[in-house]
Amino acid sequence: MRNVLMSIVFLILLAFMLYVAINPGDFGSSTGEHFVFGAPKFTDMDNYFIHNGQNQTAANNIVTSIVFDYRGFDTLGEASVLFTAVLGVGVVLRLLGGGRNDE
Amino acid sequence: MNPWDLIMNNAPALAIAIPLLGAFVTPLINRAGRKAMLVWVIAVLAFTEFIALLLVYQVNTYGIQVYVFGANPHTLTVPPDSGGIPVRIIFTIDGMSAFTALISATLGLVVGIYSVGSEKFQTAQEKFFALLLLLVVGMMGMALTGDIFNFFVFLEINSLAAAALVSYHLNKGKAVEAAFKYAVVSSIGALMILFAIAILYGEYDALNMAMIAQRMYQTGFSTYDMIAMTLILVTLAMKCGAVPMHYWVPDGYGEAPGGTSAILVVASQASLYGLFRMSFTVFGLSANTSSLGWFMIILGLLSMFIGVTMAFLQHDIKRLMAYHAVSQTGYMLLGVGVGLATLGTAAFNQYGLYAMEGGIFHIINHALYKGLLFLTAGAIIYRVGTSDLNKMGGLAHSMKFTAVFFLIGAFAIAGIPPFNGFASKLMIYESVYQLNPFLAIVAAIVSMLTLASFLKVFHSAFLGPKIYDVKEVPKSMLFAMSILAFFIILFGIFPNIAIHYLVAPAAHALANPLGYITKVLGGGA
Amino acid sequence: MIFNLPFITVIIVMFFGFYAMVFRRNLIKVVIGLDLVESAVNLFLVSLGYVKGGVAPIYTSAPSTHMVLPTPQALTLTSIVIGVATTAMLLSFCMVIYKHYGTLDTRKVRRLEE
Amino acid sequence: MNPLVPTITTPSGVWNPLVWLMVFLLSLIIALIIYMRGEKTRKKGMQAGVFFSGDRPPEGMDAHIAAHNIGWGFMEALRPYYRAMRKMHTGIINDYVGWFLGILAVMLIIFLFWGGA
Repeated sequence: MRNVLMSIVFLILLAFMLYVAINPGDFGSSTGEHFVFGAPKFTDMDNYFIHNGQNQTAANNIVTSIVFDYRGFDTLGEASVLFTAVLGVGVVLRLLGGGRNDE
Repeated sequence: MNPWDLIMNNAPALAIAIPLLGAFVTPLINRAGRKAMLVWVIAVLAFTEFIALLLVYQVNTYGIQVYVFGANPHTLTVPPDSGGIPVRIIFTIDGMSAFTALISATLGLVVGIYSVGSEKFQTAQEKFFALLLLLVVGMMGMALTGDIFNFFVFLEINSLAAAALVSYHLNKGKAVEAAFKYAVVSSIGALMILFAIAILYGEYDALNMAMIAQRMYQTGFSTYDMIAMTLILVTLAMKCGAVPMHYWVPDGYGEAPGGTSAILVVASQASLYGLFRMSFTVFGLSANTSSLGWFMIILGLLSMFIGVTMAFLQHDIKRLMAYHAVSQTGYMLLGVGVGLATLGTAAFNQYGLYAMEGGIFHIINHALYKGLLFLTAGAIIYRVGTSDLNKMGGLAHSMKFTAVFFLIGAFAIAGIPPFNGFASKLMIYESVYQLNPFLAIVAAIVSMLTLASFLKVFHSAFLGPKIYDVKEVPKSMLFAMSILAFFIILFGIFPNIAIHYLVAPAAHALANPLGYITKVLGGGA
Repeated sequence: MIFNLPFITVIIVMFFGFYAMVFRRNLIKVVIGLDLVESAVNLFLVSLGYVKGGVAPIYTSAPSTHMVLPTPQALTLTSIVIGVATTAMLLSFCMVIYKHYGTLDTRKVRRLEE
Repeated sequence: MNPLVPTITTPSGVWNPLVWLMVFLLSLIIALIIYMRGEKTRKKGMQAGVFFSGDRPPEGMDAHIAAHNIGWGFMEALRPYYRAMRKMHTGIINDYVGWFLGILAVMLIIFLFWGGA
């Protein structure tokens, strides 16, 4: 029972995801093709980075200029996630003292 | 520039920076002793609360605030040479963001004060408090950010910190099991959100919520948008604990240490904020808001009913309250769902906006009274040492203050006037029945069942003969509970204080996605 | 259609991950499934930025042709680190669960039901 | 709107907690008056054994109705519902993920037909 239901769920999801991947053209709207590998439709934000990244951040590698400048705040968040995970591992693997809720 | 201007101008960044810095430094300060660490943590949480209040003040006075990281000046959302695209990470604070940030900071402060007493005998307390601060960072970040990838990053901070907090009392492995389940479920959800972000990025080459909403509005709602929308909305519905994806809620809340369940409630409400933000601001202009609204309403009805009936079955006090948290989340989904279902029609001004105000008011009320209830449950477990209701009894003989606080919380959650739960439930009942009377009937029945279930808890834990010879809990825990009890009574007797300063700006901000987009993109929409 | 082969690979890897998470009865394998899904999402993200004939977005002394989009690469970097953090935490949870329960079977790691 | 005025006006009604509080206090005072008019010479502790036909009353946990006995009738009446619910809440992590993916699939189909504007 469970396996049958989950198989149906998997088939539905697979159909939708393959739709994203294969992209037989969009029905119901005039937007045309978005997901052709190697030909993104809009590129203006990235073009801004490519054209101004070297001037504004003095980095030859544009990815560096994004990671550490334009989207540097994400990198701070990423460091926080790492710190959180370290604390989490430290919490579960710690030595327990004479607390009353643990043995 | 004097310090006051510096704080005023950089309040959105400080709301993240203060608790984050506090979290990083907490293990270091612990070297100077436990007392110094506790003072530091409480000071950091209090300052965060101050910043959150400042944000509410700024939003109420000056309208929507934007803060661009790394730009000069910090309100320059769109660089003049970029052709109208925001390139940096933007914090956008409107009424709803400030509202959620204020709740997060408040509950963070209260739980911090409470945990001073309740975690006194544990080891690795500096890790506990650092995780608490990181959880506050995650919630604040989710509430304030206007960038969709940044939202994902803070969602991950939120889920990882919450999972680590759940595992803090290992409890013979049971707490770790709960934390594992919570972490797996929220990680797969976060990955689905990342997948949706990738789809939206591939389609529009933008990561700013306002920019995505604008381009989606201009190019029309495609099937890819539909898939991304479903991934995001279902995941956030799961993260806020809607039935039938609520299974992690009783595990996580039930096993979390002491009062930490109270802040996990707010962590779920940050996801609820995300759900509202995405459905109103990002997809609200292009998608069919009526069907999105009914999606929320049906999830809300299911959550309300299944949550409250499953709570009847429980004999663990915190699991019981966790199921009630699921059930109360249903009210918020119902209220805001009715608002979303009627958005853009004449009915919206007639009753939809009131339903939204009721749902949003219920968020802060739920945070207050469910926070108080979880704190009293933590107090009982702290003294009695078991969370099994079958083994409790007669605690009102010795823990009088806890009993009174529990009663206040129980009356508030059951919607007994004049406590705050009644005010928001009234607003929900009186507006949703105009859409469909059935909704109000279910909501009222669930409210009665809630009262019955909390009478059961009150009877079995506090009434009866004196079985345990225990003392009242430490003063810091009582103080934390009394803060929440004070606000419950205040918002019950003067509901307009909350409605006027917090709820109505939040509801109006959600209902006006064009204002949000215009503020970020400078009149481009 | 055949040009979308990277996207199809993404979907296949993702469904291997889903399969492991839903049908495998071992906690470690559930974590492996999660990592597969994550790799799939990262692959999807990084393949979105490809522009036909583009080079890596680094300015060198070589004559610069047009570049692939740099943002997805930056996002993927962030996402990979987050994934590592999540996996580390989940695996340490598995360790503690094994220590206390003596099993990693998901059907037995269910002291919290109802 | 003055935030210190406690009246909420909803689309179909008005609610003022202060009026409610006053009515509540008034009824409390009336009840207190009736209570004060009662017999003052009664002694405490004399009536205890009546319910137990002279037996020694139970003590401690035996005198207390434990949690799982409360609401028994409600759960008994809804037994088929609760059986289904217990079956649903398995506590297995695979099922948690499975439910999530299931709802995702259902919502994808629903939003495919009714999601667009």
